[in-house]
Amino acid sequence: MEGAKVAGTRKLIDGKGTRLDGRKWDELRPISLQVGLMKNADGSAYIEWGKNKIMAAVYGPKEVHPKHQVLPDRALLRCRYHMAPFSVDDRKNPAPSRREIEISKVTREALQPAVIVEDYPRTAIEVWIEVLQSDGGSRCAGITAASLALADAGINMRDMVVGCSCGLIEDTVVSDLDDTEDKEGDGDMPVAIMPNLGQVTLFQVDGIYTREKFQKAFELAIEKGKQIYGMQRAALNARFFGGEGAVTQVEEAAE
Amino acid sequence: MEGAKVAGTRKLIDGKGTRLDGRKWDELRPISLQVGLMKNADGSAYIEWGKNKIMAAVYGPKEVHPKHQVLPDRALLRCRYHMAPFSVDDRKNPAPSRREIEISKVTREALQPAVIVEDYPRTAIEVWIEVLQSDGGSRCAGITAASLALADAGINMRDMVVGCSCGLIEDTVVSDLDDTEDKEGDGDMPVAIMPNLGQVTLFQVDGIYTREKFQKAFELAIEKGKQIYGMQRAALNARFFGGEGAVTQVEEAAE
Amino acid sequence: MEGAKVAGTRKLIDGKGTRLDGRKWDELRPISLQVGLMKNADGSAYIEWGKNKIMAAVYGPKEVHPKHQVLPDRALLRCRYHMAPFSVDDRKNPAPSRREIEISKVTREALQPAVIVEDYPRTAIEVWIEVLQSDGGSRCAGITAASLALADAGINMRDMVVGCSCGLIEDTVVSDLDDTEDKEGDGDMPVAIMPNLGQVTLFQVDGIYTREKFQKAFELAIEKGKQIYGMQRAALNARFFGGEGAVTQVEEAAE
Amino acid sequence: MSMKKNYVVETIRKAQLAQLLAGGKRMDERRLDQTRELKIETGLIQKANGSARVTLGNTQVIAGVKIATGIPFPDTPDKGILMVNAEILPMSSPYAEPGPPSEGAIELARVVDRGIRESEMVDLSKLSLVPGKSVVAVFVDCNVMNVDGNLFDAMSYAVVSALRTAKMKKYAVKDEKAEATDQWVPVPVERTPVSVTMARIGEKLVVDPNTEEEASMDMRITITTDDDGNICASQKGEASFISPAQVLEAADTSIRVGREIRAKIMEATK
Amino acid sequence: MSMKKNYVVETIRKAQLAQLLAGGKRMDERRLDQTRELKIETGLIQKANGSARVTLGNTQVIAGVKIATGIPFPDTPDKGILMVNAEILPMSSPYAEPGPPSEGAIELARVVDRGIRESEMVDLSKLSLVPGKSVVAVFVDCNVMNVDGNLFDAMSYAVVSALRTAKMKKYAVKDEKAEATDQWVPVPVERTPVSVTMARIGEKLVVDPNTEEEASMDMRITITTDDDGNICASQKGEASFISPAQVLEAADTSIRVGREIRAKIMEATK
Amino acid sequence: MSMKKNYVVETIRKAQLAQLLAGGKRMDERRLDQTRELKIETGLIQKANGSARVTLGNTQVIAGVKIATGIPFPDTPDKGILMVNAEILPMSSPYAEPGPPSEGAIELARVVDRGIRESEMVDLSKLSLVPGKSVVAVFVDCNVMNVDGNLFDAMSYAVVSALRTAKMKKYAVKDEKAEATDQWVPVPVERTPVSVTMARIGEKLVVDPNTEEEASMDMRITITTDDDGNICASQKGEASFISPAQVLEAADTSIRVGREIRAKIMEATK
Repeated sequence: MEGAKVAGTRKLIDGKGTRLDGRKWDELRPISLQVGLMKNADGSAYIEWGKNKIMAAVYGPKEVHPKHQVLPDRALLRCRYHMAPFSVDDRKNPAPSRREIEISKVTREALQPAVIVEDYPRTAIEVWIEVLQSDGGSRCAGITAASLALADAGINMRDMVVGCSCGLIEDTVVSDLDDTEDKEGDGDMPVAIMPNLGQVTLFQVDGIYTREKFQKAFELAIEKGKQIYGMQRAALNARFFGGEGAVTQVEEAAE
Repeated sequence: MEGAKVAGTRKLIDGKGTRLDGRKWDELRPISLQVGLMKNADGSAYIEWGKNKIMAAVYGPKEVHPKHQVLPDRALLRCRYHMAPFSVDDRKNPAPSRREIEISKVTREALQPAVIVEDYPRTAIEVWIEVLQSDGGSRCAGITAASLALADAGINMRDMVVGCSCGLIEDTVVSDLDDTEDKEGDGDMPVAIMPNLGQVTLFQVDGIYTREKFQKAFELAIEKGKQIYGMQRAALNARFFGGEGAVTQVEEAAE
Repeated sequence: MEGAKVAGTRKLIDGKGTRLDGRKWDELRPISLQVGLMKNADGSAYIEWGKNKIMAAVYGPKEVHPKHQVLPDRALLRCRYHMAPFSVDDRKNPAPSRREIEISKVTREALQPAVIVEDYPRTAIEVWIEVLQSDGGSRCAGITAASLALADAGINMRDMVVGCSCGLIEDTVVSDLDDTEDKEGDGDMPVAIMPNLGQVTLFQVDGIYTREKFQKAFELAIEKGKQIYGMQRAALNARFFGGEGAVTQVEEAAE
Repeated sequence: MSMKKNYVVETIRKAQLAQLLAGGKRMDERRLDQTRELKIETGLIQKANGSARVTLGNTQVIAGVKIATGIPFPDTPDKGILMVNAEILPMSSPYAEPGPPSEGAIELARVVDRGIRESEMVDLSKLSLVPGKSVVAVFVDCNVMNVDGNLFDAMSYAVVSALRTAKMKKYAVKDEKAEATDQWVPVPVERTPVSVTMARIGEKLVVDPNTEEEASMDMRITITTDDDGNICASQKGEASFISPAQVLEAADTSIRVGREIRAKIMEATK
Repeated sequence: MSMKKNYVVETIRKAQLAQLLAGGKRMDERRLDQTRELKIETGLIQKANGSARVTLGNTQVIAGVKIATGIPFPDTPDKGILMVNAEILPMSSPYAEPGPPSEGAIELARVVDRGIRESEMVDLSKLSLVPGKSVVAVFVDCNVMNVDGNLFDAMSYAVVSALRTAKMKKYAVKDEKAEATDQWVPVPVERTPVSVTMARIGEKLVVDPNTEEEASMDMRITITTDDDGNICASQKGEASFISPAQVLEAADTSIRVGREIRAKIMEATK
Repeated sequence: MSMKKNYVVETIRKAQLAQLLAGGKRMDERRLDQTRELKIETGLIQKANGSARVTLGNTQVIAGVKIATGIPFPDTPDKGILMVNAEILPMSSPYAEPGPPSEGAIELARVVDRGIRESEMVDLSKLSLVPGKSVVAVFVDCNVMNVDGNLFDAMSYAVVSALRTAKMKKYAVKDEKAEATDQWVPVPVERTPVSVTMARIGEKLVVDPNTEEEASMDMRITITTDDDGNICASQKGEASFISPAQVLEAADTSIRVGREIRAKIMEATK
């Protein structure tokens, strides 16, 4: 995200619109989702999205500590997005970076609109997102998994939340940037939506977009989000109706 | 203050007692004071003194957090002296240094004798001093401004507090050292007084003073403090009787 | 402990079983103990053991802060093992290292079995161990002194605790490793015992021991611990029956 | 006891505020897309390489630029370093506290930083001295002096104004060593990004919300545009949602309002 | 409210547990010296030089190895650096909290580190590049994902498995400068230490205690043995004592059980 | 429960103490300008370059000197480094707590440091090795072992005594590189500053206040003088004032008492 862009000498996308990994401009990387793997957590979900490998777990509703943070009319939603030291190319210091603190905040604000916090006054709901391996779009993948983990924990929700980042590479709007495209490309736009309510809960932009390409990237992100929502639903179905202890591995159908 | 003295190759004061910036040995740098600039604070004052530019603001009396710090018979006076990262030649780390922690302590102890803390039991009075640009004598300038901010906040006071640093350059007693004189000179003696009560509330010394020069520098600091007190009074008069919203700019009369 | 072993070019023990400092394989370094030196503490003991110079002091039983740490049925035992910055060859950062945090934990767990914590519900007992000069075996020396300090504070105890480290140098089992033997030797095994109850309360091992040498080192540590216990008793006797204000200096009898 | 602004009363006013807005009006009579008075003063901190005090309504921020040489990040060996930091001073509001930066202060600094960085305002490649070894490092520190809403824009304008007026030593490189000369040159500023922040109260977006409006808002969105009307950074904030249509509306507003603000910044920093 | 495991009930069960154990039985039907099912998966983190996920009953730990060049410690100028760290993730248990490592997490990391280091598993002298100036530094970070007792062994097996399968760049040294080549080589692993942890409940030692057993234990002892059945590290924990005879019994158990576990690790990492 | 000194009783005694002092008497029979018994032991920490244990009444401080090479500060490229730090050990008093240094401990260290530094006790220019690159760095760390008032003077005497007896390696400089030789030389001590602290109780100043007197004092002043009776540092403390006349009285007292103390320090460290 931050860190100046590296002027790539290689082309990220060729004349026919094919990207380095062979995807078309609007194609997603492979995604797989598994719900309910963690034993202690009240809910959990694991996502692999491109090279991202992320575990999300939920505890709660539970007592609030320290007491002075209690909200009398709703649940306190806590959220931590954290990267394992081994998740990136150069070992990451385990202490939370400024980037992780910001992402934790926007992730919480992306999930909270979907959680019916009014149903759990005076309690805390904790969402822990651990990035075991990081690729482009890890905050969107984390939100997508966390929303599943909240559902797995049986927390009342208005809708699911699903994220997808779109952006620009060499001035072409593309979906779902991977690490190289994020670093060497021209812009990244992470978007999370509540697919049934048709509302946006995470919205960040970097890059330089004309008004027209801005809209194209934004609308693509929403469209892709809806597509991933289908996978979320399938994963939940498999979890709850797929037989005892069953978990789900949903691969995206080729487009 | 700390940091070894730099052996100046230049003369800081010439044979006629004229200093690098043209001042006589007992002259002050230009000072200007403005009261009441900050909108949210209960009281505030801004001082420019030489190249010092310092804002002081006061909140209170207000509730004490955490509760266990409540004093049953008087107000808790809090004080922070802080330097902006851009206030000095080399960027300063924003975290409070040991020097800032010590100055915060002696500043609090310099102001408290003038505040009638017994009038506000079980409350906190907060004094925030921000050095936007630093020159020699910033702690004295900060105290002078903070005392005005306390008065502006309507806090009951026994007296004002006013500070001035005197010291030695090339074994000559001089008033009001600037940055160069502080660093390359031979001694610095910051003094704050309550001018009407004739008492000293801040007293620090560094340098090497004979008993005689020690006394001369000390008495000069008191004399200069009384002179600056006249400006404090004028600034307060302008604030309260100079018409609605008026602020004051008091330049020292040439000596 | 950690830090790789230095491959010593010198022999740590000669063919006759004589060590660099002239000791036999099963000999202790000189030890002296003094009880009750500190004025404010409720109990204290000072130990010199080889080049180790360690002060231990005890406060309590006292009120527990913060309140939420109160144990309803017994005392909370706190313990800090800390090294002075000047206690080692290269100046040590004053902030507690990971090593000091671990040793504080195992020291607390070594002392607690001997303290009748059930006699002091809802209180705290604090044990402060300060290593003024460090040599091999400082944790065992600290435990030996701390146990005396607890007794000096009049805390009810089931038994004393006494520590001694044994280990391997050049594959020979030896008692009481000094700094050089710890760093250049082949293994260190700190053991603390309750001598009358015949139980082990501290047990750590590093090095590579055959099963046989493991047992030999372990049994030697227990035997040496019992020997030091005699000195503990003498030091306490001197403190309480040796006349007012008397302190004790017990040198180990030559073996 | 001191008289503080009563935030409880403000919360009660929320419905009233939303109703007013539905009729196109704000408490302080501004149009929905009208910013408060903007005052920009530069050069007040002589010890800094550049500085600006921005007053937006009653919100006040001072930015100071400090420039030094540094070692480049390993992944960008031929680019200078730009860092934006924020401290919300305890004097700025009855709710601010001293201590390490809060989550909110970190977001504030990072969003402002992103707008500056992504717009390519400063040409970092011109700040390289010895590739891989030595670059110019530009630190912009911001002191929030008084809080009355919309810190994002006030701080962004302060940083942009301070950078536009900052001077740095020219460096001479000899034998792979960079040394400062006596010559002063401007920081290589290429663009003038402008951040525009909007709050949603009820159904409406209002530009440049003050503290009272922020107390009633559900959602905040900041969009930064460049000289050509391109969008180069954005951040949605607060635990609520925004409709896709409103995102696009906000984009158009930020381009339009950004143009006006840019003219003021250019005028104040020419 | 969510259904949490009730630790109060577990504490009440302590007597019951001890009674069962006196008869040689455990709640989950294991023998006293029987470990839970051990599952080792390696290579799951492609960005790491080596990685392993160990599942021991319901306890799960992921270890990742990162390798870089570094400066040797002054007292070991010709040896590489090995560091083992642990984070007990807040997701791992209702009692874990985010923040700097607790006393317990520090002990955990140090005890695992000691077992690896003291067994001379990795030949650190083979990681020296330019004596006194440059060495290979091996960082092993562990994420505790789920806690169900015996973190010591689960983490130790994860670290050992990750190191046994880790690959590092071969370095070429020229003019006292080390540079990575394109060639990958294994980390110089010489030994396979195995840690075995036992809990005393009542009078009995049980191997590989789960959370329920840990809630009832008075004393914990971890003993690490090497391929030849030598003992190379140990740590007694908890505020209780152990008899000398039981220390020797624990040593024998650790050698016997260690042999079985080592075979599993070798199989999973060959 | 343990028997602690009752500080409430001491506070009640304040009037009584002031009354006694008005008649020229102190609780412990000392004259107003009389210090408590001073005991100085040096050389107790063999691993330090110098050390001293100072016992002043029941206040006890141990100072240890550690010497190493370092990089000079940019503004004093040709001067060595001197650092004085203090830790008020939790064992020193029922009110001391472990953790980062308090405001009071920071003031303590800085005031003692100032007295040493401003008196030019150590000739820092003699500690330069390679100008701008390498200097001798002298660290003096102090452990406050037991608190019974007047930490400022006890710590100052400990630091001065430790420095006066400290030995350092002689360094040889070759090709701009400093290397330690086998030869030991004293630290270049030129002066012997002595700090004298007074407390005002009621109207009177008392020298070397103990804890009981400190509990009753309104104001504290520390003045450091050098061998020639010059004043080289001072610090007024506590939230009260002092009259100009009393500052001058304190200066005279500090010169007079300082002379006696200096003789004792010289004797103990010759």
